[in-house]
Amino acid sequence: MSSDQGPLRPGNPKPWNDPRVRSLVFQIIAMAAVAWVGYTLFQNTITNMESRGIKTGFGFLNETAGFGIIMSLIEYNETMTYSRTFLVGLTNTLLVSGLGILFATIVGFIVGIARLSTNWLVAKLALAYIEIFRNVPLLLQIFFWYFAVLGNLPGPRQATEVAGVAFLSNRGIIIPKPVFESGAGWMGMTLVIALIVSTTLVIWARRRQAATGRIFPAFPVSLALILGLPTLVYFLTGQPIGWDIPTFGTFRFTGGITAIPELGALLVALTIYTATFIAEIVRSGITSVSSGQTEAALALGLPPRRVLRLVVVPQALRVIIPPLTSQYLNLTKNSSLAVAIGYPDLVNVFMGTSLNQTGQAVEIVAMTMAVYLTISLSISLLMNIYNRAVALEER
Amino acid sequence: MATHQPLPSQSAPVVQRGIVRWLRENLFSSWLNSIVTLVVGYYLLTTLVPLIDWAFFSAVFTGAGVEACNPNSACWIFIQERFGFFMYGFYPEALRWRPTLAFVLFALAVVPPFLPLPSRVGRWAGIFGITGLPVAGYILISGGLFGLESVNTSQWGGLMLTLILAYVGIIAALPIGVALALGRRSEMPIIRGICVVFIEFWRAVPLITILFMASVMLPLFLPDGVSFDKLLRALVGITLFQAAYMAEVVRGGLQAIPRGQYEAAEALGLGYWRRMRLIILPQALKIVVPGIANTVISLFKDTTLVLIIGLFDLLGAVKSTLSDPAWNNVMAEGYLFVAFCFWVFCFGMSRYSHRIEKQLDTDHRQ
Amino acid sequence: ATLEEVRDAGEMRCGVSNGLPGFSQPDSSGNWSGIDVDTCRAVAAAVLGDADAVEFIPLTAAERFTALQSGEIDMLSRNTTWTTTRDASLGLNFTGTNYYDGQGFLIKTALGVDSAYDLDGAAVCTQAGTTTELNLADFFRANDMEYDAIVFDTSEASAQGFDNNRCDVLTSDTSQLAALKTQLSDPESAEILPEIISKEPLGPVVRQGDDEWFNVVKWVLFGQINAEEYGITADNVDEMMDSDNPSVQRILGESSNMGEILGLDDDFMVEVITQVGNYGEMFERNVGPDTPLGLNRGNNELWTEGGILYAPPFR
Amino acid sequence: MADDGATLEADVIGAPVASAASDENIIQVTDLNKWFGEFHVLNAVNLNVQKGERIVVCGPSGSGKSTLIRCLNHLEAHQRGEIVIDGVELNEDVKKIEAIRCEVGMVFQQFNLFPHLSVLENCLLAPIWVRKTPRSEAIDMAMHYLERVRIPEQADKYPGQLSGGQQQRVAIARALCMQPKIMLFDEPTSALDPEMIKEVLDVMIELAGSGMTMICVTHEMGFAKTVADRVIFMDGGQIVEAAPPRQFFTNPEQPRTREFLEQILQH
Amino acid sequence: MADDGATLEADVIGAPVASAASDENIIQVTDLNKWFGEFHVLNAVNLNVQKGERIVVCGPSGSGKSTLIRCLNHLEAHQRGEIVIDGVELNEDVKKIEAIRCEVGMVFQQFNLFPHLSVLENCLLAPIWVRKTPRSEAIDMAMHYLERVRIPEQADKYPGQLSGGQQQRVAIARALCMQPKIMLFDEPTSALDPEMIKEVLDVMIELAGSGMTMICVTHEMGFAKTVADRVIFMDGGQIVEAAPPRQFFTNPEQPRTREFLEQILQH
Ligand SMILES: Nc1ncnc2c1ncn2[C@@H]1O[C@H](COP(=O)(O)OP(=O)(O)OP(=O)(O)O)[C@@H](O)[C@H]1O
Ligand SMILES: Nc1ncnc2c1ncn2[C@@H]1O[C@H](COP(=O)(O)OP(=O)(O)OP(=O)(O)O)[C@@H](O)[C@H]1O
Ligand SMILES: [Mg+2]
Ligand SMILES: [Mg+2]
Repeated sequence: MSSDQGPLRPGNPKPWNDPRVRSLVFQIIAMAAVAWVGYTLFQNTITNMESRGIKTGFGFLNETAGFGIIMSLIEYNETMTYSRTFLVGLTNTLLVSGLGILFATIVGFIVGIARLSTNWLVAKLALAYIEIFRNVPLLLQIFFWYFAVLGNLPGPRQATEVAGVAFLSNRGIIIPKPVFESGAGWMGMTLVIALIVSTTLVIWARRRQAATGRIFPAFPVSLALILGLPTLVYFLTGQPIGWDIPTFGTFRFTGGITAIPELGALLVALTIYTATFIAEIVRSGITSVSSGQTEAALALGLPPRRVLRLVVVPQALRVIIPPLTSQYLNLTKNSSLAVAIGYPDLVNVFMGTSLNQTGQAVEIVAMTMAVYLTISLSISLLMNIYNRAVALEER
Repeated sequence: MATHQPLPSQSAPVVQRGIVRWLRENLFSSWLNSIVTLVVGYYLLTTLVPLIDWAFFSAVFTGAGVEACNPNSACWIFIQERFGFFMYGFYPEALRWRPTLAFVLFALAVVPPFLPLPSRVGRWAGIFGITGLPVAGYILISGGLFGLESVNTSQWGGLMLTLILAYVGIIAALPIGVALALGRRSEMPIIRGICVVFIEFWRAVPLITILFMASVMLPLFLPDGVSFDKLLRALVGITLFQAAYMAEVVRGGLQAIPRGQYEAAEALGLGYWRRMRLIILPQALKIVVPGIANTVISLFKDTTLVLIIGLFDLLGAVKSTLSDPAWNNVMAEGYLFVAFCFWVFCFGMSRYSHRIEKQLDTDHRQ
Repeated sequence: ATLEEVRDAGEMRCGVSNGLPGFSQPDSSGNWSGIDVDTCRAVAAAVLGDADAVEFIPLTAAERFTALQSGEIDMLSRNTTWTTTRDASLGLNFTGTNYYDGQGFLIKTALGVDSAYDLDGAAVCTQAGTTTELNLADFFRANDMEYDAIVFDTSEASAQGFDNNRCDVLTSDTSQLAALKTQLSDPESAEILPEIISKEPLGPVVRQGDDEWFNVVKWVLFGQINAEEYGITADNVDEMMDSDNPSVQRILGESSNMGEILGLDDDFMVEVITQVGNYGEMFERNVGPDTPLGLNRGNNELWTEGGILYAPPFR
Repeated sequence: MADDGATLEADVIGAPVASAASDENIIQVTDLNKWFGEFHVLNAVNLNVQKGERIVVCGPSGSGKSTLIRCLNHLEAHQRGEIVIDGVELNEDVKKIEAIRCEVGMVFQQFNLFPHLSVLENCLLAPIWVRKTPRSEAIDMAMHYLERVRIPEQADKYPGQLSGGQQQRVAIARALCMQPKIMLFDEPTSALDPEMIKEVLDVMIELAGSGMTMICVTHEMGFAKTVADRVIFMDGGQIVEAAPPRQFFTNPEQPRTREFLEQILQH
Repeated sequence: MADDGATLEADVIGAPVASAASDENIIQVTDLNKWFGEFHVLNAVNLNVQKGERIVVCGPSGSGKSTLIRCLNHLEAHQRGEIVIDGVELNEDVKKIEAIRCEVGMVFQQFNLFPHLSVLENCLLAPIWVRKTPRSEAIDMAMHYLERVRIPEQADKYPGQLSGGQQQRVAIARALCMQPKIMLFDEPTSALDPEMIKEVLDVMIELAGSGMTMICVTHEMGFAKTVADRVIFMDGGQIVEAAPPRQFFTNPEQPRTREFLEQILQH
C-alpha cells in the first residue's frame, strides 16, 4: 500500500476487542503451544535416550552394515556401510515405484478405455475388474500374489524355459545379460546417431507439414531407425555383444539378470490395485470431454484416430493428470508394503534391518520419512507447475 | 397437393429390435468387436467355469477336519472351523456375545437409511452411531464396568478389531479433519501454516511408518513412565493419518460454498464459530459425503496394515492360521475369505454413501 | 523404576516372538506357551506372585529393541542373541541366557547336500534384523561362497518361504530350525545340516540403567537354574521347604533375605517354582524330547551334568 | 424503465409514502476512503442519513456503490475516515461491529438464503442465535414478517423450491426479523426476471412506506422516483450528485449525471 | 419474431441474395428411414437440394429436424433409404464418410469449439490435418474467414474468452475453412442472447448471399423469409410441406403447417 493512505485504520478499539490483537494473541498462543509440544517431545526423547543409554547421532551411517541384500541396483556387499544400505533401499523403492507407475498407467488406461468400450462384454469385464480389485486391501493382494500365485510356480530345477535362454521359476525370471565387447562402442555411437537423426526427422516432418501440408509418418520411421540402425551395425561389426546366458548350478541359475519374485509380486499387486483407480480417473476424464467435441471434430472430417489425438486426449488429460499424480504418490507410499514379503525397499532394508542392527530408531525413521516427504513435495511442486501451464483461458 | 396424411410409423427392421439388436449393438457391432467378443468370451468361460466349480460345486462345505477335503477343490471347512477366531481373535469364547451385541447396535445405527423409514429415524440412528455407540460399544467389548468382565485389548482381534479400527478412526478423524480444514482456510498465517505442515506431513508418509512409530516408538517421545495401550496407540496413529486426508476432503467442501453464504451470515451478526457451525459446515459436509466415503473405504482397507505391527485383525488372524501344519493348502481359501469380507464391506460402504447423499439432499432444487 | 511400575500396574508387559513353537506361541484362544513365555511368567510370579499377570506383546525381530528402548515393554524374552553391540550401544542389558543355541541350516533333503560348505550359490531364507542375518553374511564371505539372502520379517514367513521353495536353505538358530521344521507341510522333507556356524546365547533383555529390575530378572533365571541343580521342582517344593540344605533354604527364602535385597518377597522363588517350575521343567515342558520339537538338553544341561548351564550361587 | 416507474407509482397510491424524516442523523459518513490494494475505490465520501430517510444510490458499474454500503455494516473495512451508525463509531472493535450488524439489515443481489434451512429457519436463525429471542416468540415474529412480504404459506419450504422473487422476499423478511433500524439493499432486483422484479419492488415500497431508514443501490429508476427522499449518484468512488428525485431526474446539476441518466433511461 | 424479420430484411439490402440455383442436385435423399430403438424418427423422407439452394427446416421439437441433418454427414447412421451427396452415396464406408464430411460443414447449437485451442488453431485444425494444406496457406485462409465473420482480432484468444455470439461466429468460420460445398446449421442461434442472435444471423445472411448451399434448422422466421429458397416443415419424422418462403408463410397448404405457424408467429 502506498503511503498516501494516511492513518492505516480509523478509530482505536479496545485491545481485547480488536480482531487484529485477538488474532495475534491467538496465533502466538498456537505457536507457543506447538513449540512447547515440539520441545517437550524433543526433550523427552533426548532424556529417554540418554537415561537408557541409546546411542544417538548419524555416526552409524559410516559403520559396516554386515548383512546381505538380495537385490541391489547399485553395487553392494555386506562390507559396505549403512549409508550404502540406505541408498540401496532408496533405489529399490524408486525402482518398484517407477515400474509400478509405468505398468499401472498402461493397465489403467487400457481398462479405463475398455470401460467405455461399445463391446458390452469388454465394458462389463473392465467394470468387474475395477469393482473387485479396488475393494480388496492391497496388503492382501500382495500376499495373494506372493504366496498363493508365485509361490506355486515350479522350483528352479523345474523352471519353465523360454527358448533355452530365459527361465521362469519361483526364484523369479532370469533372462540373458548382454556383455559388451570391444566394438559395442560402435553400436552405442550408431544409437546416438539414430537418436539425433530421428529428432531431426521429427522437426523436419513438422516443418514440411507446415510448409506443404504433407504429413510424414515421423514416429514409425524414427522407431525403425532407432531399432534398426544399431542392429545393422551389430551384425556389421561382427556381433560384438555377447549374451551371458543363465545356466543352472547346484542351487540356482548363475549369470543373466534376475528379477526376484518379491519384486514381481509387489509390482503385480501395486499395478493391479492402482490401475483400478487410474482406470476410473481415465474414464471420468474421457467422459468429461463432451460428445459435442467429438461430433464437431468428426463433422470437420477428421478421422476418429486424429479426433482422439487432437481433440479428446488433450482435453481429457487436463482432467486426468492431477488425480493421476496423487495415485502415483499413493503407489509410491504403498510400495512400502514391500516389507511384508521381504522385497528390499527402503522401509524393509533401512527402517527394518538397519534399524534393528543399530537400534537408532529416531534417526532412521526420520530419514525414511524425510525421503517420502521429499518425493511427495517434489511431485506436488511439478503438479502445480503443470496445472498452471494447462489452465484453460476463461473469460 | 392433398392434405398431408401422416404415414404410420413402421416397426424397426430386425437388426433394430430386441435381442438381435442388443447383440448386434453390444457384442458384434463390427468385425473387430466380434473377434474381441469371441476371444474374451472364450477366455472368460475357460477360466470362470473351473473357478466356480472349484469354489462352489465341487467344494467341500461340511465335514470334520482336513480329511474331508479334497486337494482339487475349495475346502470351506477350514473357514467354518476357525470362524470364531476370524471374527473375534482371542476374545474369550464365553464373552463373545458382547461384541456381537455391539455389532447389532452398530447395524441398527447404520441400516435405517436403507429402509423405508421417516428420515427422522435415520437421523437419530446416525446421531446414536456417532455418540452413544462408541461409548456403549466400548463398555460392551472392553468390559470392566457394570459387572462385565474386563477383556484386555491384546485379546481383541479378527473382523471385530478391523471394524473397531476403522470405526474409531473415522469417528475421531472427522472432527480433527474439520478443525484442520478450517485452520487451513484461516486468515491467520501461523494457524494456516501449522495446519498445512501437519496435513502435508501426514499425507506424505506411508501409513506403516506411522504405525511403526505409534506402536514401538511413541513411549520414547513421552515422559518416562507415561504409556498407554498398544491398540490405542495404533488408533491414534490411524486417526491422525485419516484426519489429514479428511481435512483435504472437507476443505474441498468449504471451498465450494459461495462467498455470499459467508457474507449473509456475517451481515446477520453471526460470529465466526456460529457462522461455521450453523451455516457453512452443514452445507460443506453434505457436499463432501462422497469424498468422505472414499477416504473411509481406503482407511478400512488400510487397517490391514496393523498386521505388520502385530495386531491380529481379520487378515492377521487368517494369515496366522495359514501356517498351522494341521491345515495344508488352504491359503487360497483363507485369502479369498478375507477378500470377500473386505469386498462386502467396501462395496456396501460405497452404496451406503450414495444412500446418505440422497437422504441429506435437502436443497430440493426445482 | 520398572519394578514399581510393574507392581503398580499389577501386570508385566513382556515382549515375545509372534509365533515360534516351543519358544513363544499363542494357541487359538490366545494362551501363550513356550520357554521364552515361561521366562516372563517366572518373573511375573516373582514380582507379582502371579505367573499369569503378564501381557504378552508379540514383536517382530525388527521391532523388538525399539519396543524395549521406548518402554513399550518391561522385558524382552524373544530368543534374542547376546552380543556386544546390543549390550553396549542399544541401551540394553542382557540378564543371562535361558537357551544356549547356535546357528545352523535346514535344507531340503532332495538337494542331496550334506554340508554347509557346499552351499555356494544357495538362496537362503532368514529373518530380518537378526544376528543370524549377520552370521550368514560372515560365514559365506569367510568361505568365499555366494548366496542370495531372502529376508522375511517373521520366522513364520521365512519358514513359509522355505516350504514354498523360495529358498534352498533356511538358516536360524538350531532350536528354531527344529521348531520351524515341525511347521513344514512335510517335516520329513528337510534336515538340519551338522555345521553350527555361531554361538547364540539367547536370553531375556531389559533396559539399561535400571539395575534393580535388571537384578530381578537376572536372579529369577539364576534361581530357576539353581533350583534344578538342587533338585527343587514344582512338585516337591513344599517338601523342600523343610530341607536342611542351606543352599535350598536360601533359594526358597527360608533362611535368608535374598528376596528383600532384590526388592522382592523373600519367598519369591517358591512362587516361581510352584507356578512355573525350575529350569529343567521349563525346558522339558516346552522344547524337550517329549515335545514336537524334541530337542536334547545338549549345552543347556547343568554344568554338573556336562552342560554349560552354570548359575552363580544364592548367598 | 421509465414506463415501469409509472406503473409502480400507480401501484403505491394506497400506501402513503411518509417523507417526514426526523432531524437526527442515524448514519454519518465523513471523509470515507477505501483502497483495494492500490486501487482507490472510495474517495472522500461524505454522507449523512437521517432517521427514516430513504436513499437510492445509483451510478455506473464499478463506481463503488456496493463497496460503500458494504462498508456501512463492515463487510468491508475502510481505511480512512469515520462511519458513525446510530451513534456508534465503526472501527475494528468486534463488539461494536456485532452490535451494529444487529441494527443494520442487508439484502444481497444473489439473495444468499441458506439452502440447508427452511424459509422459517432462515428467518429464525439470527433472532435466536444473536438476539437470543425465545423460539416461540421468534416464530411469531418470523411469521409476521413473512406475511408482510406476502409468503407466509412458503414457511416450511426450502429456498431451492422457491422462485427468485420469492427468495428475495424471504431474504428481506430474514433481515427484518432482526428488527433493524436501517436496511441496506444491494441491487435487490438485478438477478430477477422482469415479472419477479415487480413483486419484490412492491414489498420494498411498502417497507419504505412504514418509515424504515433505507439505503438502496438500484437501477430501478421508477422505484427511486416513487420512494426516495434523496438519490445519490456515484462515479469513480465519489459522490457526484445527491438530490431529491424530482430534481435529480428532471434537472441534474452535473453533466456526468446527465450523461448517465441518458444512458440508463434509454433502454 | 415477425418484427425481427423486418429488421433483417433491412440489413441485407446491400447483399444481393442470389436465388439462382443450378439444376444439379447436390443432395439427394430418397426414402430415408431411421429408428432409434423402436422409435421411428425419420419416416420415408425425400429431399433433393440443388447446388446453391438455401433451405430452412422448421417444425416442432422432436420432429426429427436435427436427426435429418445429422444423417446428412453421417453423425447418425440411417437404416433404410439412400443419401447421395455430391454424387457419392453415403453408407458405412469410412473413406466415403470422411470424404463427404470434408464437403459438408456443420455448425452446432452449442458451438462445440475446442476449448484447448486458440480461435486460429480451431480454424487451422481440419485444413492442416484433413486437407493437408500448408500451414501458412491455412492461416491466410483462416484469417480470411475470420474477417468474413468479423472477428479477425480475436484470432489469438481462446474460446472461453469470447461471448456466445463470437463463439458461434468462430464455429462458422471453422466450418468454412474446410471450403465445404454444403453448410448445415442446427439451430445456430438458439443458445444465444437476443443481441448476439443478430450478429450471427448477419453473418449467415452474408454467407447465403455468396451462393453457398445451405441447410439450416432454425426458428428464426425472419431469416427464413430473407434468404431461404425453400422452407421445409417437418412433423413426426416426415416432411409435411416444402415451399418457397412467400407461399409457405402466407399461404401454407397443409393445416398442420398453418397450426405450427400460428403458434410460432404468436410470440
Ligand atoms: N474484493 C475486491 N478486491 C479488489 N477489488 C474489488 C473488490 N471488490 C470490488 N472491487 C473493485 O472495486 C470497484 C468498485 O466495486 P463495487 O462492487 O463497489 O462497484 P459497484 O458500483 O457496486 O458496481 P456494480 O454496479 O457492477 O455492482 C470495482 O472496480 C471492483 O472491481
Ligand atoms: N440418440 C438418440 N437416441 C434415442 N432417441 C433419440 C436420440 N436422438 C434423438 N432422439 C429422439 O428422436 C426424436 C427426434 O429428435 P431430433 O433431435 O431430431 O428432434 P428435433 O426436431 O431436432 O427437435 P428440437 O427442435 O428439440 O431440436 C426426439 O423424440 C428425440 O427424443
Ligand atoms: Mg455492486
Ligand atoms: Mg434439434
